[in-house]
This record gives sequence, C-alpha cells and structure tokens, in this order.
Amino acid sequence: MDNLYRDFILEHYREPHHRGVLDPADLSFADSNPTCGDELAVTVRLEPDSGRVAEVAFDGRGCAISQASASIMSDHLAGMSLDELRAIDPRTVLDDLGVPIGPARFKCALLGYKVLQGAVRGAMTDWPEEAEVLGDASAGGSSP
Amino acid sequence: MDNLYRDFILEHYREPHHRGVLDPADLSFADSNPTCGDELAVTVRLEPDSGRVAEVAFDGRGCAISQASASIMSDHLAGMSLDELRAIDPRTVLDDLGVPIGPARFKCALLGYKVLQGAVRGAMTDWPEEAEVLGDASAGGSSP
Amino acid sequence: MVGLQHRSRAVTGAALRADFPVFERPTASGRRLVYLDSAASAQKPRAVIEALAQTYAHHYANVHRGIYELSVDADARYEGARRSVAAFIGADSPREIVFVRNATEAINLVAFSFGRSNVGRDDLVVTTELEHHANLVPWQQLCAATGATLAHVRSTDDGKLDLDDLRSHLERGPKILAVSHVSNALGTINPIAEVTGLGRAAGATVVVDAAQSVPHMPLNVAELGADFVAFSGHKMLGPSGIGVLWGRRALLDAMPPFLTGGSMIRRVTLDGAEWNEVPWKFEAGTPAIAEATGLAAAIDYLEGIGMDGVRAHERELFIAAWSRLGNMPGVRLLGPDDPDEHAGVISFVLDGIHPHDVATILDREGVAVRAGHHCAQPLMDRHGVPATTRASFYLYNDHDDIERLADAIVATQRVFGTA
Amino acid sequence: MVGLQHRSRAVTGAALRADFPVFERPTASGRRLVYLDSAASAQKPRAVIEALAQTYAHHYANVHRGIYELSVDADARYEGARRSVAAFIGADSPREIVFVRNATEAINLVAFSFGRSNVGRDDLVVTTELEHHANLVPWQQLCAATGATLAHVRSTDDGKLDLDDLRSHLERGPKILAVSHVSNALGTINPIAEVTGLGRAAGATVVVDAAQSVPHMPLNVAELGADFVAFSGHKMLGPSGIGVLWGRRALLDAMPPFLTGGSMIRRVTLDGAEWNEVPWKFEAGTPAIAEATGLAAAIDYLEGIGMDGVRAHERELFIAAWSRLGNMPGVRLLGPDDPDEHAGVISFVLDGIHPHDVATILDREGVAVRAGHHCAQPLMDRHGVPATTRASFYLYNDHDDIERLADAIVATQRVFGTA
Ligand SMILES: Cc1ncc(COP(=O)(O)O)c(C=O)c1O
Ligand SMILES: Cc1ncc(COP(=O)(O)O)c(C=O)c1O
Repeated sequence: MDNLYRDFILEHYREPHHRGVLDPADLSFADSNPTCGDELAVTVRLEPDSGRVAEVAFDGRGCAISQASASIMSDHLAGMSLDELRAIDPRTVLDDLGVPIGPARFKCALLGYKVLQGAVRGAMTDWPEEAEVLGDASAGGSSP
Repeated sequence: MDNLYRDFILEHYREPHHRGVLDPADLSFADSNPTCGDELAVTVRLEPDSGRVAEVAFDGRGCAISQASASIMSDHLAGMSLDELRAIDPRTVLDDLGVPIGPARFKCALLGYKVLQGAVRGAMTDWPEEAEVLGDASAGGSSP
Repeated sequence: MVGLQHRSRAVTGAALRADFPVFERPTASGRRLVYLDSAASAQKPRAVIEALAQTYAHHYANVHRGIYELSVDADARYEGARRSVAAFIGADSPREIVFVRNATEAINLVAFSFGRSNVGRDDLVVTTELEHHANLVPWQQLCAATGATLAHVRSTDDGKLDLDDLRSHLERGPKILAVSHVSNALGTINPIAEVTGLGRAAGATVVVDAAQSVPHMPLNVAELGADFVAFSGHKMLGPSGIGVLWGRRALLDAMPPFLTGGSMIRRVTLDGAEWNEVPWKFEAGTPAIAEATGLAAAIDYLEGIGMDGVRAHERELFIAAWSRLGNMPGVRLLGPDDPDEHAGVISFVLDGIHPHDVATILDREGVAVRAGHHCAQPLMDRHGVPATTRASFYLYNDHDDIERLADAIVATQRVFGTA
Repeated sequence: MVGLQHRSRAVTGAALRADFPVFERPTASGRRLVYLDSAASAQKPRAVIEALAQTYAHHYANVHRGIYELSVDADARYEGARRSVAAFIGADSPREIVFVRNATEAINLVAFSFGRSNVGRDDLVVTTELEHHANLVPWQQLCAATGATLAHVRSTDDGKLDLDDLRSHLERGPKILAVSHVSNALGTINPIAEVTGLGRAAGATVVVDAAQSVPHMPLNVAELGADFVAFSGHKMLGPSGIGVLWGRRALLDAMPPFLTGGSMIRRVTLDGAEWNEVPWKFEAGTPAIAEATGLAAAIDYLEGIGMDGVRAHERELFIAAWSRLGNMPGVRLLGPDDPDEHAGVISFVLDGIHPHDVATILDREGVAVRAGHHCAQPLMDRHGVPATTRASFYLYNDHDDIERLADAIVATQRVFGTA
C-alpha cells in the first residue's frame, strides 16, 4: 500500500542489523516507549585508544518503525566519537529512516536514538521536542 | 418597586423584634451565611417547669431578608416545646416571611431558622435542601 | 450489508451515527470513519455539543455565589446536572455526587482524603492485576506515604479476576479494596456485586472504578454495594473536563477536604477554615460549570436509548466480533469468551506484527483503534505482551464496522506478509 | 450616549458586545444586561463557543496515546493550545505550562507537590491579607500538615500591600511567598515585579496568583520574576474546567507528581511507577481536551484586541466609575484610588443597606454584580465589613454600563429610603 511500510523497513524489521548484546560493553542503557511499553537496550564497545565506537548492538522488542530506525542508525555509528554521538540530530535519524514520520510514530522512530543518548550521557534523557524535530505544524504532545 | 422589599420587611429590618442577647440563657448558638459571612446568634430561655420557650433573642448583622426572617419567626416561638422547635418546617418560615424567596436569597431567608435549629440540637446542622424546600424547578446549589 | 441485517435495535448503530457530527469527517482512506476507540473516549452527539454551546451562550455565570438572574440560572443548571447524575446511577441524594475532572481525579480524591486519614502503616490495601493505572498508582502512592502494604488480586489466563485469590486477600482484613467493574484493557466484566459484597463483608471500604461500565451498562449504586464509585463524563458521550465521584454520604461527611480554596469553605480566618457541606466541600474553586450541563445532556441522550439497550447492542457486537476475529488466522484474542463476562472491548494481537503497526495500517483503512498498553502495563506484563491492539464499541458502531475491522486486519497481514 | 462618547477604542465596549451572545438574553428588567461580574467569571465570545463546538464535532479523540488521524489531530490541537498559552504569557517553553481545572487547583498542586516536599516544621510560609481563599487555605493546610508557620503580610487602610511589613516578613527567610497580582475583592494591583524581586532575593519560592491579572493586562512570566503563576481560563473568556499552572522548568522537573494515574507515567509495575516528563507528569488522566482548545480561541480573541488595549479600556472605565460612584451620597468605595494601582474591579458599600440587598435590587434593574465576601473573608474582616458589593469590568463594558450602575444604586437607596 504503502509509503511507511516500504520493503526496506520490513527487511530491517525482520533482520535488524547490529542486533544483540555486547558483553563486556563500555556503555549500556535501556529505555522504553511509554506509549506501548516497548523496551530497547543498547550496548556500545569503544576503541581503547581513540575512544571511538568500535561496535554497537541493540536488543529488545518493538514495532517495525522502532526496530528499523535503530537498525538503520546502527549502520552509521562505528567510528564516531562520543561527542559526535551526542551531537546526532534527531532530524537526521528520521531522514535516514527514509519514510514519513508524523507525531503518531515519533517516539517509535526515535526510541533507538533516545536509548543511544542515554548510553552516551549515562542517564535518562528527555524525548526530543516534537515541535522542533517535526516542525510546529504537525507537532502534538510527546506524552504517552 | 417591589414585591420583595415590602414595607413590613423593611420595618422588621430597621426594628427587628426580639433583638439582643439573653444572659443567662438555656440554649445558644451562632452560625453564618457562607455566601456573605453574615453572622447571627440566638439565645433562648426556657420555662423551668414546662421546658417550653420563655424568651428568645437574635443578635447579629445581616441583610434585610435575613433580619426580617429572624424577626418574624421570633414572634412565633414563645411557648413552643423543644420538639416543636425541632419540627419547624422551613417552608413555614418562608411562608411567614410573606415575600417570594428564590434560590439566590434562600440562605438569607433561612439563616435564623438554621441558627435556631443549631441551638435546639446543640450542634451545627446542614442547610435545608433547596430542592425540597423550594421545589425542584427553582432549586440550585445551596453552597456559597 | 451485514450491519443492517444483524442489528437488533433500530435505535443503535448506523441509524445513530447521524447524531454524531464526527462521522461526517472524511478520512484519508476516503471511506467513512469506523471509530473503535470509545473505551479511550466517546464521540459526542449533537445534543451534547448544543447543550454546551447553549450554556455558554445564554446561561453562563459563575455558580454558588451569585444573586443576579444569570448566576441563579447557571447555578440551577449546574446543580440540576448533579441531580441528573444522581438519578442516572441511583444515588440516594445529589449530595453524594462530587464533580471532579475525571475518574482519575475521583480515585485520587479518595486515596488522598479518605486514604490518608484512614490508612496507617499496619494496614493493607488491595487492588487487582486488572486495574487501569488510575486505580493502581494512587494506591501505590498512598501506601508509599503511609507505610501500608499493597497487594494485588491475581487474574486468570483468560483475564478474569481470581475470586479465590480475592478471598484469601480479604482474609487479611484490608482497609481498602479498589477494583474495576470493567477492564479497559481486556474488556472483562467483573462480578462486581459479588466482589463488593465480599469486600464489605471483610470490613474493607470498597472503591469501584466504573469508568468502563457506567457508559455502557445499567449501574445502580444502591445495588452495587460499593462505598465509592468513580467515572468520567468523556467516556459516556459527555464533555472532557468533567467526571464524577459517588460516595456514601456518611463517608463523604466524615472525610477531610482534598483541594482547598473558594466555595468549599464555611468560614475562613487568616489562621484557619471550616468546611462547607458535601458535596461542595470537595469542589474547590470554579468547577467545570458548562461541562456539567453537557454531561447532563449526555445522560439525557443515553436515557433516551436506555442503558439496557446500549448494553444489549454492545453484547451483540461483541459476540459477532469475537467469532469473526477469532476465526481469522494469525489473530490472538485476549480476555474471557463468555459474552456475559466481556464488554464491548476486544484486545487482540496479530502474530508477528506489533500493535502500533497494526493501528497505523488500520488507520489508513479508516479504522480507528487503540494500540499500546492501555494504561495497564502490569496486566500486559501478566499476559506476556508489551501491548495489544484494542477495538471498542459504542452505540454508534454496527456489524458493518466489524467487517471493516476484519478487512483492515487482512490488509495489515498482507503488508507484513503474514497472510 | 455617554458610553459612545467616552470610549477611547473603537474595539472595546459596546462594539464588542455583538460578539457575545449572552447580551441577546432578555433580563427581567426588560433592559439589556449590564454584566459587571467578570471578576467572578467572564462571558464567552462566539469564537470560543464555536471553537469548542468544532473540536467536539470534528476533532475530538483522547489525546497522548492515539495513532489514528483523529487522535493525532486532537493531540495537535491540545498541545497547540499549550503553545498558545506559553506564548501568551511569555513562557520559555510549552513544557512549563501545566493544564489544571482552575487557579485553585494550580495553587493546590504547588502546595501539595512542591510544598510537602520542600517545607518542614521549622519553615515559614508567607501570604498576605489580600488573598483570595484559593491562595490562603491551601497554605494553611500545608502548614497544618507540615508544622510550618504561616504569616500574613498586612494591608493598608486603602487596601494596598504594606511593603514594609512584607520586608520584615522576608527577613525571617520564608520558604514560600504566595501573593496575588490583583486582588479580586478590592481591585488592588500589587507592584508585583517589586514583590517577586524582594521575595526571591530573600530566598523564597514565589507563587503568584494571577487569576485577576492574566485576563486583564499584559503579563510576561519572563519579566515577572515569579517561580509559579496560577490562573483560570474561565475568567479570560475561555471555557470553565481549564486553568493553568506555569512553573519554572527546573522546579517542575524536580517536583514529585501530585495526582497519579494514566498519562503521567513512564513505566508502571504492580509495585511502583516512574514518572513521565513535564508537563505531562502533572496531568493524570484524560485532561480537559476540548476546553484547552477553547482557551486557545479565547487567547486568539484577546490578542486580536491586544492586552494593552484591554487594560487601557478597563483603566478608563475605572477612572470614570470611581469618580461617578465616589460622588454619590451614601456610597463608600474600597481600595486604592490611583488608577495605576487599581484594576477594573470596584468594591463598595452603601450606608445602611446590606450588599445582598443591593445586588438583588441591582439585578431587578438588569445590572449583574456580585455581593458577598468574594472568597476573601479575612480581607473583609480587616476592613470591618461582612461583605461588599462588587462591580467588575471587562472589554464588553462601557460608560453606559457605569451610568446604569449609578442609576440602579440610586434606585436601591430609594427602596431603602436612604436617598
Ligand atoms: C484572585 C483570585 N485567585 C483565585 C481565584 C480562584 O479561581 P478559580 O475559582 O477559577 O479557581 C479567583 C477567583 O475568584 C481569584 O479572583
Ligand atoms: C478502567 C478505567 N479506569 C480509569 C480510567 C481513567 O479515566 P480518565 O482518564 O478519564 O481519568 C480509564 C480510562 O481510560 C479506564 O478505562
């Protein structure tokens, strides 16, 4: 039907990249989508010398959008510094996802991003502001 | 103008009957109209033998309606037993007042009645139910 | 059309949709809206919208304190709404009706006012695994604040309250039993009179969350046997912003106030205050005046149909949907299958497809359902799912809607290649 | 007509009355309604009534949890209303706007959530003699619950805050200073920026009751210097059932929740819960969805006129009414006489006539005013009156209304034989 459930989204959903749990890991964090309770965890291993990302893995359950988004993002992370991770723009994550995301699926599409930010900062972060990321017109609340 | 502020109402207002404080008294009570803060106190002296009302006095400040109502009621109380006081029907008080009382002035018109009931029972009583006393059609809340 | 053939009452389903302007709204699918999310909030009939507009246009003033005609008029309508609610649920007196924002506030009011003054550290509070967060988190907070113990009655695999487990909890003599009449997440109808009977016999004060029952079936507080009952106007065709706490008069009289401020006082000095009579003691500040009159209009509308009729219609839709969906491959249904124990709320899971994705694709087909944990995460945990998709019915739904839902489920399965 | 000659802006007074359907309502007097009770609650323009009806008719669903278009639409409108409010009062972010029922609930929220977690038995809470019960009783309750001490800043004979007394209270280092911007009972405009500056300099958390200022004058929280600001939608042309708490983000973030239930949680298990982000942490259950959109429409309407214009209009009416009534025999006016320190609210007493009787006779003349203690009993006590009669203005009033008021006062005095 569909501009949201394109083939590549469904492929990432069925066979997500960088899936699993790294043990040992240098950074790890887990968070959930308050709307549906979906939980996602991330583990990150860093290069000992440069402190850049050596390997990343996502683990958890979720919808096609959240799984595909984490999977696609995971392909871009290797080699990034912590500062670079921190500076990732959620708009880029949505762009990379490559399908139109509205307020209804905003949190699904950014769950992977949020968990990664939690890992980098070592603490729970707020959801990005919908109004900023999506533009005012389409923005609704970002609450469950 | 006026079917509410008839001459006899204004006369009772200016020169209320049974005004003052009995000291000593057998019964006494004070209460207020929550809407305007008007306060009214009653003192009652009983016949030692029969236990019937010997004398009653009202004291306090208030609007023409509350003052006239207490004044008019006070003329009927001498000789009544406590059971008879307790059984006074608030509808009778409004009838005796002789002017049309709606929900807006309901509490004004029954402040004297309520204070008297408090004295007889020795405790704060609830306001009579507007819906019952005035009839459902005109009844609003009886809250301040 | 399936819907038209099977409908048992001419007054429900398609015929009623004309009363609800939302069904004029075009959907992205180009087809008429199939609204299956009434358990979250109901759509509004024109009569309710009109009543609200009328109140604001010609009968509006603050209540409780005015002497001029407009305020007497507003007050009479506001207090008249209280009498409507009292009559609708069979309360002894309008004094037992406290207007609040919603069922959530009603339960919080009981937890704060009754709870904090009656529950101590050695006490037990009992809820169930079936509760909406609104009937769970306030009790967690009460227990955290007082040191009391919170316990939960188990539910069975088909989503029913485990009455044996309830009995064994009651043997411990809880102070409060907080239980829902109908589960919003699974649709389970609890045997509420039996539950309240057991609870009160055990000496508990029984709080019933009736958010999902008052809108959908006859409920009479005189027969229910509860001490407190909470529900929301917005789920019963009424406005948002208005809800109801019913409580036994003697309990309400004895309780301290909760929110404080104007209207709820008898007398205030700089250092202290005396409280007004119930129910006004619990209504601090300017209430949802016009919304109360809108709720009264919703009650009029529901009474025009009859709550027996509403319940019968939803029971019929449940039976039809349960068998239609139950026969579809890849569809797992939750909750009891006896139509006497299941309201017009069907929670389901599609194999291999997340409920959020289901809801998105259903929406593209013009079918509005809810996906998520339905504010019942512990219940989701209990059933081993993060979330479900939920279709819930009201008087404007019909058999045609069930077909549209079934077709949209097939469409979803096609997108995901599971059909 | 006096009204037409004196009006300084074509957009206020009589010209605007056409926007408010209530003025079509006949009065028992046979004359057009003179509504002088906006301080209790404001009348509603057609634009607000229409916005509400539109929301209910075509954009209504529960918010925050839906995936289908109707719920996304409802959510966008509800959260859009939050942005409107934020912009209207100059908040840094919509996250600082919590929707509540009314100013009373807003203040209670602060007293319960911030108060009970920050105030202890050795602490001091300071309010003033000018407060509405809504900004007094919650602090009495907080102090009763925590053992803290409550103190009251004195007011002067002409109804102003005694700033020297404020300073001496602040020297004692209160935890909280709760003060109103404008007194609803006397109309006094407090020098609020100065007061908040003194309060914060003394280390107090400053709570401003802006129920009577936000509707009537420009207010910018960024400049105000307060920590919390409370106001009600119904006093600013908006619906009943919706009010606002503004708070500094860092304070809101650090506070525990108040009401608990759905929507305000991040994750719930049977035994505990984690909270959602602000502002949703403070909005348990289904909020006043449509009423928020009605409030946004009221803000649009007010912005169309301009809050400077509203204030200028009311200032002009105040000056005219103050001198007109002040020159009448047997009329005693309360509050400051400087128009920069007095909002469009005039409290007065007629010699020998009780305010209730005044209001009744005024009503027969088609003039709607309030009589009573105006939920400010301590202030009445302070001024040695049980009650006053109060006339309050808004944008739909004009000089003609003042004449009607003056004439009706004379009529009252005639009935009582005092004129
Ligand atoms: C100064 C002031 N504060 C608080 C309130 C309480 O407002 P609400 O009844 O809308 O909660 C009022 C309303 O009369 C007021 O005038
Ligand atoms: C069973 C149940 N209880 C309580 C609530 C809370 O209702 P509200 O959000 O109107 O407070 C709901 C609403 O979803 C419910 O279904």
